[in-house]
Amino acid sequence: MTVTATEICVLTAALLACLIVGSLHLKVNLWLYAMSTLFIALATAAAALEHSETGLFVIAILIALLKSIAIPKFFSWAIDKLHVYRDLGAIIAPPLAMHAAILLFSLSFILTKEIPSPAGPGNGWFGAAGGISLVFTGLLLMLTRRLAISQIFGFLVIENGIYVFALTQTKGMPLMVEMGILLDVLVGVMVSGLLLFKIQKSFEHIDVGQLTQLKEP
Amino acid sequence: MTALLHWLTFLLSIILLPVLTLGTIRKTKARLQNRIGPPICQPIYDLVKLSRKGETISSTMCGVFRLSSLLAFADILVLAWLTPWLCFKPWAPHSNIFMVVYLFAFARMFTLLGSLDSGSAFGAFSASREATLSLLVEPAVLLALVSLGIFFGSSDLRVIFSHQTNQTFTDSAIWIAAGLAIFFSSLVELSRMPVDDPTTHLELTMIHEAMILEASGRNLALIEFAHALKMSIFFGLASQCFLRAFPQFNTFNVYSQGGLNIVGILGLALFVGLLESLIVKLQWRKVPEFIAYILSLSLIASLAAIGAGVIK
Amino acid sequence: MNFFISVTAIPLATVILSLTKLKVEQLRLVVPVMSWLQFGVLTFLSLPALQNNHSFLTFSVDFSIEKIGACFLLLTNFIAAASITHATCFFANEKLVGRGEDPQHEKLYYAACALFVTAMSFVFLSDNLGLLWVSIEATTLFSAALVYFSRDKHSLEATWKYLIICSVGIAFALLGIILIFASSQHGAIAGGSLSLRLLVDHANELQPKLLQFGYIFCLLGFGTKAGVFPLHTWLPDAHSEAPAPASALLSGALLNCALFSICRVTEIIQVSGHSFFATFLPISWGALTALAASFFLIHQVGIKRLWAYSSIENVGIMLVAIGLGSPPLFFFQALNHSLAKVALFLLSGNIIQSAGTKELKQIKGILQVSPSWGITFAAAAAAVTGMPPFGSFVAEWMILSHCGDLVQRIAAGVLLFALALSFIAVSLHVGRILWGKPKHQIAVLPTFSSTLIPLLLCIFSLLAGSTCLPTFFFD
Amino acid sequence: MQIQDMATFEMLAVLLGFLSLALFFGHRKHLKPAIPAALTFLASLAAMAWLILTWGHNFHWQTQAPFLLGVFPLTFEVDGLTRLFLLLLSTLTCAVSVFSPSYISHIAAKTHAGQYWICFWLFIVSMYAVVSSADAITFLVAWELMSLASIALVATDHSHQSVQKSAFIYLGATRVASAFLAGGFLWMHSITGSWTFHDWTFCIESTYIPAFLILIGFCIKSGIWPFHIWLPYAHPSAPASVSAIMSGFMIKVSVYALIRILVFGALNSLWIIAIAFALSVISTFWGVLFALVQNDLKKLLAYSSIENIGLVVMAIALSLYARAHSLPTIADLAIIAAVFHSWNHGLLKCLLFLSAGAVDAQAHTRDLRSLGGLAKRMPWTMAFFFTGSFAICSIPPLNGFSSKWLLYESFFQNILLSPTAIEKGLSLAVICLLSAVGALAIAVFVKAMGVGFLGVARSKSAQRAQEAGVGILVAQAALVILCVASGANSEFVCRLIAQSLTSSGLKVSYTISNGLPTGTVAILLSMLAASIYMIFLKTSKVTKYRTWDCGFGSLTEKTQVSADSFAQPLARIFRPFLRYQNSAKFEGADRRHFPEEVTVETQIISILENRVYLPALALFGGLAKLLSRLQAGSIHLYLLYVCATLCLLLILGMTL
Repeated sequence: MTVTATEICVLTAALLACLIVGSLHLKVNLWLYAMSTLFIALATAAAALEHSETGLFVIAILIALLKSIAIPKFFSWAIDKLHVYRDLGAIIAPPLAMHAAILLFSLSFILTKEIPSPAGPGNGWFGAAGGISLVFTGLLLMLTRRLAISQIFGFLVIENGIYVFALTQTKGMPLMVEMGILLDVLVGVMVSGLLLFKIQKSFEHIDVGQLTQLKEP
Repeated sequence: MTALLHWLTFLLSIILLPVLTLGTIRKTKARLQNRIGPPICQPIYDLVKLSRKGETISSTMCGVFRLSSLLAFADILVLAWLTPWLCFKPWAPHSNIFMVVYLFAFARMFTLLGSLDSGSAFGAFSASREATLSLLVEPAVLLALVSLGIFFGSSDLRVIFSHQTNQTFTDSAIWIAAGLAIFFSSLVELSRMPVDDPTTHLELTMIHEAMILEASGRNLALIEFAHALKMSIFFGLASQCFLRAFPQFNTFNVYSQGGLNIVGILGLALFVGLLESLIVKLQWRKVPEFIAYILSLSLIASLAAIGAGVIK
Repeated sequence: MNFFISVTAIPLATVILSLTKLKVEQLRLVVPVMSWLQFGVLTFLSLPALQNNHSFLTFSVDFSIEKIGACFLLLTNFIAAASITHATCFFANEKLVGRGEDPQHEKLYYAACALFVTAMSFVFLSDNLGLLWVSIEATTLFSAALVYFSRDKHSLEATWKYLIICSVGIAFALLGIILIFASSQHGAIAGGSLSLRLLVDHANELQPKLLQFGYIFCLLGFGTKAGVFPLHTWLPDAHSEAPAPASALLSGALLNCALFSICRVTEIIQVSGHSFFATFLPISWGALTALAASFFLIHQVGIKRLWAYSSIENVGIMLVAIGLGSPPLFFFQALNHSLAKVALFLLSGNIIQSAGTKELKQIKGILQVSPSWGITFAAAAAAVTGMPPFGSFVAEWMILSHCGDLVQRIAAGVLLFALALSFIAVSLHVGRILWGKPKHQIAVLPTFSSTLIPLLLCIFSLLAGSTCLPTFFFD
Repeated sequence: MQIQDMATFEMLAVLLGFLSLALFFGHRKHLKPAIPAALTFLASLAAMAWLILTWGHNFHWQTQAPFLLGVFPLTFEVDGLTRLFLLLLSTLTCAVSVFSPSYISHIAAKTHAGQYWICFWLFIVSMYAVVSSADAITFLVAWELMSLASIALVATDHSHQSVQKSAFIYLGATRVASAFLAGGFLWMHSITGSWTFHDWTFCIESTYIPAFLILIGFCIKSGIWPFHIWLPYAHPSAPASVSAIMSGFMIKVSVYALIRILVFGALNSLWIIAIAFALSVISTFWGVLFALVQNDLKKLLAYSSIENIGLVVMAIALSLYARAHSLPTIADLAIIAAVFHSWNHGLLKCLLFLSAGAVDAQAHTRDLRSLGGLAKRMPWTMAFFFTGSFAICSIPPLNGFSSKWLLYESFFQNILLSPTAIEKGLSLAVICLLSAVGALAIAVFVKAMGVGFLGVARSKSAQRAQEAGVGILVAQAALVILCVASGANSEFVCRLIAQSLTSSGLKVSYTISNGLPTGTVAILLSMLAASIYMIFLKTSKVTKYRTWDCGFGSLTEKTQVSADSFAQPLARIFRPFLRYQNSAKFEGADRRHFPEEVTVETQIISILENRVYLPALALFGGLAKLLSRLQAGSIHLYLLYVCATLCLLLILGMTL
């Protein structure tokens, strides 16, 4: 069993994502997210080298540009604009949540062990684990954060995880589908970013933990 | 010719027996109280007197009151024709147990309505009590008759009361049980002691007398006569039951049977007079318990009949 | 490419028209026409598929359609056209009760609506699982704009929950699709494929474990979008906060899209021979959803929340139909549900305008306010709760009578219970609304145009149940 | 083939006719009631004529496309049994349509006439359809339509909260009933593969559960204990014209269906028969017991319906039992009793409800506590109500007795013929109970008659009552004539029923050799009464004077017996079942010793409602509340649900 460069990049990205859970500072989160995404772009590039597919290169560049530069820039701008720099945390404390994230990181290795990879038995295990771990981390992030903006981060991490999973577990998703997904994510981020400002405007905060008006009596 | 004779005797007994029964009871009671008492035929004189008088009715009443006594009377007459209370009774169509019981209910229902017509509280309270009693006593009467029906395998009273089989001990026992049940439930049906005191003078404790409180003149005559006739019918049935308990009864010819029957009815009247002199009226709340005993008597009779059927 | 243009041309034109400086009154005349035109175009396009029973009509590489898909496509566009037509009247009345001052919002609504409907159409048209996913995600994004229409705190909250929960759910669906794609790469199809037709054809050769997990994730993902219990949490909020015509679309069309996606994926796994999994899971989950939703119906306070939960209940029933492996049955139930539920939502919109409140307790005596509304409302409520002679009775009866083995029979029992409970709960609320004396000043007087569309929908629902119309789907 | 085309044509005609009527009348709030009533009358008359003219012929129709129910054809069948029930329906509809015009004008202010008539027609037509349906789906469709229409009719006067409440209770009960039926039908379909009632037999063990479900469904809808709870709410709330049909026919639809499905299907499970038997015995007793303490005239009638439907179901159960034990004479007798009693009770209850409606319309109240003295003001209504009451108390020679006698007789025969002592004893107990119930029924109706019609009026509105309109009287008179006629010719009717049942496929023979002399008794009774009146009473001199007042004078309406106090001695005996709740209110300045006004109110507490149904409803409510806590509004919670579901599914996926 060999560990490829792709897998190393992926695992690094997953660990970086785990670190996001540990901090409540939005800017730190953003930076960590950008780094994590960059590693994913690197992983894509490595995979492109491995399978010598030019299409993947294009995607790697797109990810690097859009997800690790444009989106963080946008949110950084939004943070400044909203004057919110720190999340309040929900359910469990951040350090504890980070430990949980790391636990889930290791759990994902156990969960993905049995996944048969098209590249042959044993191959792609770490990649799958990284992907699943990212999904878990993202979910955890969404669960343990109160601010709307952090929930978007969580969602982005989940999206990253799924992308990683697709990258490592399949041989070449159709390009059109990949692009469509990327576009959707982008639009989604834009829409939710827009909503962010609306929430700030209407409620004078972006704490979604307080949005509990709509419920059963 | 014999048919005509039968009819004549029958009509005569319908007219005379009720009055004599009533008279016997009164006479017995008077004698036991060390009074001479009215003659046995006194009820006849009473009725004649009543039918000569005019009626006074409440201005609240509508036609229901007079209609009720009329229909109740007619109903009891029909019953007298249908029910084999006398063994020399002429032919009548199918006299079904259930029909007989419900024809009695017919009369009772009209009496109840009549008592409610005046808007008087006495009549209404007694009607309410009468309805309560009937709830308990109707099953008793019905089961007493049904016990005979079960034993003789028919719901037609004609068949039951003309049964001529070689009598066994079971037969006698069932006849006696049914007779007792019919007799005792008749005490309730007829508002006699210990359930109701027909000679009481306090409206609040009366049952039957309060229901007819507003009646007078011919109307009262009808009611009184119907009541007396009803009594004879019940006593007739009961006395026949007792008589048929003796195997020898079937061997007698029809005249002696008829004579015994009449003697039986008057004997029962005598017994009632005796009873009424010896016991007191029960408190209203204790009455249901008394009727419960009667009902269980009927039940025992029916169960015995079923048991006899199963053993047979 | 031609195909692509023909499908998107009219909606794009609508979008452009809506974003120009056209007056909103003019737009109200144009948009319904456009939507009916679009319905016509799509009918024309899918006509061959409707005539053929079992063959696919291929438009281009990734786009094809078969009979049931075409039926769904037409249903969705029909519902959309009806809803938009009613919306024009609805928004005109909205002015009367002092809401919706900004005409820009309404114009945006029409634009978003056109895009939303197009995205939904692509759900039925796409043969490619990836594109299917993209379309579903697009519906979420576009409909978010519809939910956010009234731009108050509540609608904002509803939109946020809708967006986040559905996006997370849909993300899982994507994971599921990737797993299915991975399963196809294990020797079944060279290089793997996302084409549904290919996947169904090669279902036996797919890697079973991956397929199974892919199915689970898809069920979870699309189930979130469809509102199965306990993933339904966003649904009552979104449905009650959106303006009535948009709620109608969400309930009558969007849920069908999500369920249709589940149906397509289920088809693969049922053909693959792991049918136990693909039968047991949707049936039991569907029954559970219906049961839970019927309980939710009991203590409802909001008129539109009531219908939202009723939609969830129907989603449960449709999921059972999917689990039974009968797409026509699923479609028939969806058809009836959509017709009746859209009528209900549209009428509820009218009633809310008239009563000035969404609270069930405050609304009384609608039968006195307007017998035509009242009777149509009662009829639609009867239709949605599965009363004869409406179509849903026949559909539910067929679903119940299809339940054969033990698990299915238990599910049928649960469904019977849920149906009874939901009928009782719904009619309790409906009775309270219809009967009695009106509590409020009547703000909007009932007009012919505000009753027309719901009435027509009810009549269609009636025809679906009391004529031989359904035999068309069951050939 | 031709007949099938005819069915399609007829369907079309009915649909179009209905549609045009709906369009013409539906939107009119005010309407001359004579027009729709005349239409109803003519249609019912036509139906009756058709039913009589085609006597002895069986018809079977199946609709063709496009008149399918989705993919299912509608199938109808008219055979002997159907015909008997349809004839009852058309008779009742005729009577009610004669009754309606003047009655409806009394309630016009509270009713939307167009909606009322549309619902009424739908109700009637769907009942025709239910009874003549030949398969489960047609049955259920018509059944649900019948229920929906009747719910709408119950809620005719929906501005009252109490009416709404009744409608809701009725609605709940009826839906639960159809859920049971649907369950049973579906189950039977999965066993036999057929929807047609003809193909269903309940002789093997696997069919017992569906048979049980079907039984429960029909028991709910016909108001058998303990499912009767809806009936005393629904029947009084509806307008009299509707409650007459509901009580007169709608609850008999269940009886019909029980006969059609279970008796024709030869159910032989002793357990189910025993359950049906036990429930019906309890219903007769319970119904009459609660009727006794009702003060609302229509509520009293509704409870009496529970009693009578109990009798009918009892007869059906006995018939099933006897057939299962191959005692054909008893089975035949009992099934004839069931059908005959359904007929009689239909006529009688319709009559009584119409009378009660007339009283309600004239005196503006149905509360016995404020009625009284109507006899002088409404003599005809009184006469009809009294006749109906006598008949329903099964007083010979009226029709109520004839059918009840059959029931008695079949139990009596069962004592004679059934093989084991236990069954004999049980039959004896039932006879005993029946007679007690009969006596109670007499008390009930004496109360209704005596307190309602006799004595002095207890309220101003009762004082001002006038005799009802001609239509109202004619309708009642017609029903009275039918009651008397079918009572006097009971043997003929029994033979007719036996023949009809035989022609529908159930071999039934009427074997009583010497029948009841009801006719003779009737004639004799009336002749005797007439002659005694002529010669004895007519010539009597009558003086009118005050009621006997012990010399105190000033008897008022308050000194009469009240409805409550009339029932009190009986109610006291049944204390365990009838729980009273007394509340007294003292008013006045010195309230303690010299109150100006004392109000005492007695209320009956329904044990079943308080101990069973309300807790059950509370359980559902509590569950719903518990479940709605899930929807707490927090998005984090919602995301947690997603995670939890994911985990659950993954575990499921790994283990399966």
